[in-house]
Parts: sequence; C-alpha cells; structure tokens
Amino acid sequence: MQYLPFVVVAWILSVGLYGIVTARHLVQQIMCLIVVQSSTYVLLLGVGYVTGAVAPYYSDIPVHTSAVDPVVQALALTDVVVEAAVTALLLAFAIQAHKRFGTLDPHELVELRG
Amino acid sequence: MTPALRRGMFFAGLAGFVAFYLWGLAGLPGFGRYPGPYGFIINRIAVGQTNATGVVSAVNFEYRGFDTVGEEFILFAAAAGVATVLRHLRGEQEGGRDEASPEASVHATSDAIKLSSLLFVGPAVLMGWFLASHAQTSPAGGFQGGVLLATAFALIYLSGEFVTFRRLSPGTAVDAAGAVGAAGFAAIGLTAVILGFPYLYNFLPLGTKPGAVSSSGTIALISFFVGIEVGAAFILIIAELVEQKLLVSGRGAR
Amino acid sequence: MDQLPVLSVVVPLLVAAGLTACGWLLRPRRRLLDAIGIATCAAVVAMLAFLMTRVARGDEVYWFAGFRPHRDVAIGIDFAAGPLSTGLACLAAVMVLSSMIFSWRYFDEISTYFHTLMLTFLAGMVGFCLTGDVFDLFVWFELMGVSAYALTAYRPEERGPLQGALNFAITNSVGAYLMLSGIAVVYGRTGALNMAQIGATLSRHRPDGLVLVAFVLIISALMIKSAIVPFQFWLADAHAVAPTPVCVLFSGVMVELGLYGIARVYWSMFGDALGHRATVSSLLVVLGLLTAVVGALFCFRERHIKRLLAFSTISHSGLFLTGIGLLTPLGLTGAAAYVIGHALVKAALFLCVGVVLHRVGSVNESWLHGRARHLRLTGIIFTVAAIGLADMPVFATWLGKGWIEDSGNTLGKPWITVIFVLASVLVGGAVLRVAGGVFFGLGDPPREDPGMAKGPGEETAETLSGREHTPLTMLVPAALLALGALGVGLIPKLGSVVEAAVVRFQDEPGYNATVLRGLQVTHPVAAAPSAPAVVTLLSVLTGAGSVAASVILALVALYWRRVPVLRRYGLEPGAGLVGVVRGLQSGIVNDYVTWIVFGLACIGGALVLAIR
Amino acid sequence: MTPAGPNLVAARLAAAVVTPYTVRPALMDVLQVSILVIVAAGATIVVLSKTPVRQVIALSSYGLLLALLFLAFQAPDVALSELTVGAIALPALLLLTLAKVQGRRK
Repeated sequence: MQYLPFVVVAWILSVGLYGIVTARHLVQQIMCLIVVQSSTYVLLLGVGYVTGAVAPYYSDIPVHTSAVDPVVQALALTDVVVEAAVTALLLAFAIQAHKRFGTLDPHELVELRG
Repeated sequence: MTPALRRGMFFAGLAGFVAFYLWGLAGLPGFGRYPGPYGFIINRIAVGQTNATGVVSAVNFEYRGFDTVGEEFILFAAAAGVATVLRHLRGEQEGGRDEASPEASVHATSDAIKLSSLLFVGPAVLMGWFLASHAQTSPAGGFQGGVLLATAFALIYLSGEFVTFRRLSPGTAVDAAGAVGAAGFAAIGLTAVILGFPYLYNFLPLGTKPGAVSSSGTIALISFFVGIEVGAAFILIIAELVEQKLLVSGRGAR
Repeated sequence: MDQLPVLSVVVPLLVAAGLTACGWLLRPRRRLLDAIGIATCAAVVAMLAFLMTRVARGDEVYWFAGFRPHRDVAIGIDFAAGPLSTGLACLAAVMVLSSMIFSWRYFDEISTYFHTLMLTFLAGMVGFCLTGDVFDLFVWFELMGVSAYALTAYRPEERGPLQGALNFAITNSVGAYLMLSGIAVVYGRTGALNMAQIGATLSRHRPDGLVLVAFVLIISALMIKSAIVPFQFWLADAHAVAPTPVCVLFSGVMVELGLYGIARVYWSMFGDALGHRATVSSLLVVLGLLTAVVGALFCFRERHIKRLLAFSTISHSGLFLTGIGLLTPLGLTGAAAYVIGHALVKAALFLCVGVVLHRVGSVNESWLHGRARHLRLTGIIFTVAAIGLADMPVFATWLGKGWIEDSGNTLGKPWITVIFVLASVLVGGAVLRVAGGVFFGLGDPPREDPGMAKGPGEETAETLSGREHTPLTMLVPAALLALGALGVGLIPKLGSVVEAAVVRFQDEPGYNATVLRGLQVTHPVAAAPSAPAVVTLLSVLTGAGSVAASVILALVALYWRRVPVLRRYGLEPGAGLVGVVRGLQSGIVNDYVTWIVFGLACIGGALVLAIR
Repeated sequence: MTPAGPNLVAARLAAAVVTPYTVRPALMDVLQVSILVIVAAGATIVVLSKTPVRQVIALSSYGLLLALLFLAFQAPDVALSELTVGAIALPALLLLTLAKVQGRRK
C-alpha cells in the first residue's frame, strides 16, 4: 500500500507513452499526452498526502488540525491549467494540419524529412 | 524506422526507464508520510497571515502567487496562439454565415437538448460566479469558476444558438476581457510595487474575520481577475473551434 | 531599483496583455504596434543591463510578496539574479529586440498576435533565467514553450510549420512532464521548492536512487529543450519552418536556455548532493561531443539553409554542453562566452537568410546557387558571420571554444580539442559553402536534389510586398550582430570578468547562503581548481586552423566535380549521409518520442552502472 | 508568524492530531486503493481505445475518476478543477475538433 500510488504513477506514465508512440491519429496522440500528464497530478498529490489528515480548509475546523500539504495541491492546479493550454494549442494545430494534409495520421504528416 | 524496430526500441527503453523511475520512487518516504516542512508551515501560518481559510488559494494567490501569474499568461499565450493558428487565412472563405442560416449547420440539435442546455446556462453562470468569488474560503477559485463560466457559453452553442453565442462573445471583447483579466492580476502585483512593497504584496485590508467573503485582501481580488481571464480564454478557444467547425470552408492557401 | 528583476518580467507581460486588449485600436496602426514592441524590448534590455552592473558586486535575491525565508526554509518564490543569469536574460532580450527590429513591417498578416507572443516569449525566457525556485522554473519553461509552439506555426497556411510545431510541442511537452515528475520526486524528499533549500536538504542525505532519478528526469527535459542527442530531432523540424525572426530566438537563446537550466539545477540542487563528479562530468561530456558530431554531420549534408543552420545549432549546443559538463570554472566560462558569440553570429546568419527569403523567395541552397549575387552587403555580412561561426580568432566564439579546449587539456582530455575542431570544420565548411555558392556563385552549379527540389514560391509567405529592395531595418540588425560578435571578443579582460561570475555561479554553498540567509558571499572558493581564462598560442592555432580547414572543405564541396578522385567515384561530399539522415530524421513524432524514452533509459542505465 | 522548526516536529504534530472529521484510516486505505486501481485501469482503457470518439468518452470518464481520486487524497480544489477541465472542458474541445476533422475526409 505504501508505494501503490507511485506504482500507479509509473503505470499511467508508461501506458501514456505507449499510446503516444503507437498512435495513428493525432487527436488520439494528444489524448495520450493528457494521460501522460495525469501521472504528474497523481504523483504530486501522492507525495503531499498525510495519513489521517484532512483537506487544508479551515472554515469549520480548528486551526491546529492536521491537514495534507496545500502546496502540492497548488502545483497540481497550475499543472491542470498548463494541460488545458497545451491541449487547446495542439488541437488548433491538428485542425490546420488536417486542412493542409487531409489526414491526421502522424506517419503521413510529414512535409520535411531528412 | 520500421514499426517493429520502433516497438522494440520503445519497449526496451520503457523497461529500462520504468525500472529506473521506480527505483527513484522507492526512495520517497512512502504514501501518507509527507515529511514537510513547506506545506506544514503554510498550514500553520496561512490563516493567521491572510485571513483566508482556503489554504490552497492562499498558496496560489499569495505565497506562490508569481507562479499563478505565469500560469495565467500560459493560458493567455495559448489562447493567442489558438487565435493565431486558426485565424482566417488568405483563400479561406467564410461559407455559411450569410447564405445558410447557422442553425442549419447544427440542425441535428433536438428540442430537448436545446431546452435543457438553455436551462443550464443560468445555473452555470451563477455557479461560475460563486466559485470565482469564494477562493478564500472554499475549494474553489477563479480558475474553476472561469472554466464554468466558459462552459455556460458552450451550452449556448450546444443549444444551437450560435448567433447568440457570437453576439455574446464578439472576438475583440473576449480578447480584451482575457487581456484585462491577465493584466489585472499582474497589475495588482505592480500596485504593491508602486506603493513601495515587494511585488504581489498583499496590501489590502485583510478583513476582521477569517473566512468571510470580504476577507483576505488581494487574494479575493486576484481570484476574481483570474476568473475573468480563464473564462475569456476558454470562451475564445471554444469560439475559435466552433467557428472552424461551422464557418470556414475552402482548402486554404494551398 | 530593487524591483528591477521583477519588472523585467512583468513589463513585457503587461504590454503583451495591453496589446491584445487594444487590438482593435492597434491593428490599423502597424507602425505604432511595432514601435511599442521595440520600445518594450529596449526597456527590458536596459533594465537587465542595469541590473547586471548591480549584480556584478553580489547576487541580488528578490522575495515575492516579501516572504523571506525563515530559519533556512523558503516560504515564497524568489528571483536570484546573478551575473550569469542576468547576462543570459539580457542576451535573450537583445535577441528579441533585434528580431523585433528585423520584423518591422516584415509580416503582411496584420495582427497583434505576433507581438503579443514575442513578448510573452521574452518574459518566459527572462523569468526562466532569474528564478530561484524550481517549480517557478517549470512555469516559465512552459510559458516559453507555449509561446514558441504558437510562433512556430505562425504561418499555418503551409504544411511545414504545422508539422514542425506539432513535433516541437509534443516532444517538449513530454519533456516538461518529465521535469515536473522530477520536481515532485524531489519535493517528496525535501518538502522544498526553492533550489537553494533543496540543495542544502539533499546534500544532508547520501546520494541514492531518488536523487539520481530526479536529476535525470529534470536534466532530460532541459536536454530536450537544448536538442542534445538523442532528443534533438524536433529542433530541425521546428527551426526550418518558423518565421525567420523567430528562428533567431530559437537558435540564439532558447536552446542555450535549456543548457543554462542544466547548469542552474546542477550547481544549486544536485552538485553536492549527487557527488560522483567525474561520472556526471563524463556523461555530460560524452553526450555533448556526440551531439556536436551528429549535428555537424547532419549540417554538412543539408541543402535547406534554415535547416542547415538548425543542425549547426544542434552541433553547437553539444559543444556548449561539453563546456558545462567539464564542471570546471574555465569550461563554464568558455561555454558562456561561446553562447554569447554564437547567439550573435547565428542571429546574423538567420537574418541574412531572412533577407534572401524576402528578396529571392527561397531557402534552397541548390536552387539559389548564384542567384543572390546582387545582394552584396547581405553576402558580406553572411560571410563574416560564417567565418565567426567557424571560430575565427578574435570572435567571441573562438574565445569560448578556446577556453573549453584549454580546460579539457588541463584535465588530460586532449581529444576534446580534436572533436571540437572536427565539428567546427564541418559546420564552418557547410556555412561557408552556402556563402560561396549562394552569394558569390562559386562552384559548379549543383544538380537539383530530387528530395529538396523546391522552386521559389514555396516559402514566400513571410513577405509579399516590397521585394525590390532590402529595408535597412533588416540589414542593420544583421550587421550589428555580426560586428557585435567581433566586438565582444575584443573586450579586454572578458575572460577574468566572466570567470569571476562563473566561480560564483558554481559556488553552491555560497549560493545557498545568499538565497536563504541573505549573506553576501564576496570571496567564493572555487569547487574545482581554477585556471585563468587567457588566450593561448594553441587556441590561436586551432582557431585559425579550423577556419582554414573550413574554407578548404567548402571549396572542395563546391568544386568537388573538379577533383579527379571524387569525380571518378561520384563521391559528392556529404552525399553518403543522406540515407542515414532521412532514416533518422523521419519527421514522425512517434519516432521522436521513442528516442526520448530510449535515451532516458540509456542515460539512467549509464549512470546506474557507473555509480554502483 | 512562527514557522515550524525542523521537519520532524511538524511531522509528529501532523501524525498526532486526530479530528472527528477524519475517516477511519483503514476505511480510507480501502477507498484509496480501490480508486487507484480503477484509475490505473482507466488510463489503460483510454490509451487502448480504438476510435477517437470512444477515446474522448473514455478520457472524460477518466477525468471523473481522477477527480474522485483527488477527493480521496483530500484535495477537493484539484478535484474540482479536474472535473471542470478534464471531464468537461477538454472533452468538449476534443469533440469539437473531431467534429471538424471527421466531417470531411479525404
């Protein structure tokens, strides 16, 4: 149990990378990139977790209650925004690429090589 | 690279990399045993220092506020990038806007979907607003609120009212809103500089009681601007994609 | 004045937002838009230059919102401006300024987006240089990345830019997520994000798997950005197709920023904690030299001039990494001087290519043969810059290269010099071949290369009107940059000044004390024995020799049909590499990600085997 | 402001305080383990989905699973963002893109 979250992180990262390498459709490749990134959320939050602690919100609990690390949560939030931004940009590229190449197979999106 | 070679190389590499990665992860203190000190210190001091009971928001907008400035501008740059890449190019005509009514393009929308989408617009806007203005007390904030606001606009589109959608979100206004949101955050930081404090210093009165809506000084204000910028950026992105789907025809320059 | 570090980031961001907010107002007033962009860049250059005079005395640490560290624990984010980081940020600002001047009325598409993205790119680069917080480093890395992806695809009406931008974005995003994983792993051990604090905490433990893995994850991301073999494939795809003013930034500073990142994290977080300096040094040097050779070979066989320059950037990136990887003050001093010289020279080359593209409408060397003869001044600037790139003595490039070689020789690694000369000769030969063929019509007209048979009209979209003359705004920056590379090399005592900055940069305990306790460390102790950065006879000889060899190689490449041996066997110089290069540089992003995974495994495996 | 001293003090402090709001550790363990396993399976399903549209639906559900996981990790803030972005906004963008590129095949 102690290391299960981290094993899951490695697993998500591996399947995501596998997806990127084998994808034959750009939009699917972008989704696999999202999966790769999701491994970082799990890692961040897993690293900052404290057994038996509550969420870091002190609205209705005493100030000295033990809470999990708020910093990793802030980092994960930033990470989510980055994900949204990069994905939106990649999708815009994909739309234009489809107009120019007539396909979204990464193996055929090849204008310059060598 | 042949597919077989690629697969072989990938799996060989992946096996090595994952073994290596797991070896590193095994050096962590174990799940649930976060050693501190950063988070624990913040948890101890945040409420007293900022009067915000949502410590994550305090970290996002105060202790690590500059990260969030960068984050907002990542989203801003991405929206500008989407608009750049999807701008109307020479040789691409807009078909459909005038000849056929835009509704015709989404004729598949059934009345049930239309009605239910429209019914959800109000609550979505309300929720977005609520989330954006309660960063200091609850697990919400400008970001989540902004996305929800944008979703409300997406619902309008889903209901088939694309013309309404465009009327509510004309390009320049959304551009400007996004820019104002992003700049507002950076400018609040700069105001502190002008007042003689370090950048992003929380110079507003913190309020008297932790957790009140008007508490926490600049945190609530920043969260509000973040909400505007995120909402505008997402609306811009959605609008660009929708426009691509509906209006632009032609094969482009080549 | 204390606010300079933060202002140099926030001002371009605010102006970028302002430009977008007033887009409807500015779009018809193109000159005003250009002027605002240029003025902003100039302001940033001025701020950073002034900051440099301040930090020459001691690093300045800026705590956001005033959260100073308490008992060696950082609560907020800091900017730690030292001479090296400020200098690189200033170089980045100079590059953005010159490409903004070059693009004065360059694009026909009238829109505020180009300026907005250039300014966010600038802010990202400056923030990346100055920050002292590892997650903040990631944020600026991403801002830089997102702006750069969008700028690459600035001409989405063509196929190439889209392919380049997609490959660039996907590979670099994978890299960014690896970096973030590394940061999270370090955070799990230390509970800190401030680089100085992480360094202090990590060095209390014995180096173990966690430190090693975090190190590899973070530097791999930076190596992807700086195009180190085997992570280099995206670079040629992106550089070849980005608008010329953007190429200047990519080659001139963005790649080098990745290398700076490696140096920064090594000398603040990992250096003391990791130990095993010899092993780490060998790893970086081997990767650097491999990159230098691979890049030079790819460069020599290329006929697309922008791609050729991109491959030369890869080769130089390897040379810089070697300088950093020696882990000596002299090596890093050399790398710093080399980066300055290379940025100026490479920017001048790219701007000249931009002029050719503007006037003649092609960047294909074979097609262009002799067709740019009327661009005399451009040809002269290009040739001067090409000679500078081949490490001609007195250019800053030559100084830097000489110091890296000196440092290698002191460490008993003379073969570094051999590989450096080889790479310089190949790259210099290729660029001089272009200069001779395109601008002076030297050599036999080459036969059309079927794979690259591009006539004019393929790459004309950057400019449409005013092709009859070259605007001064295009030529003056190019000339100034080329002369600047010469001028920097002539600054007296450049070596000792840079070396003093480098010694401070490499002084990990000193950096920690400055950041965490606000101490001014005046007399840092060098971690490695320091050799003075002086001009030696050997470096004059290798510099002059490599230029001579480059010229000969260029002439052989131009007139190879007149060399009997080569003609009899049809041995066109570089032609044998075409198949290899086409196989490797496939343009398929799936392959590139495969190489990333494979490279990670190799680097990790090599370190594990060497350290255990 | 009195930041805590060495890490150990803070860690012990964290371990010692128990609140009535804490779910019993054993129960929490079971909850977290099961969601973790489901998330891992979800990621696999997303990657192995054959057609793009199915993959979007899988991705959206995966976003929902991640949001649940983050709730179990005591991160409601991140859960809310993941819900709005990962489960709603991004799938919407992806579907719009697919609608554009699949409507007109070459």
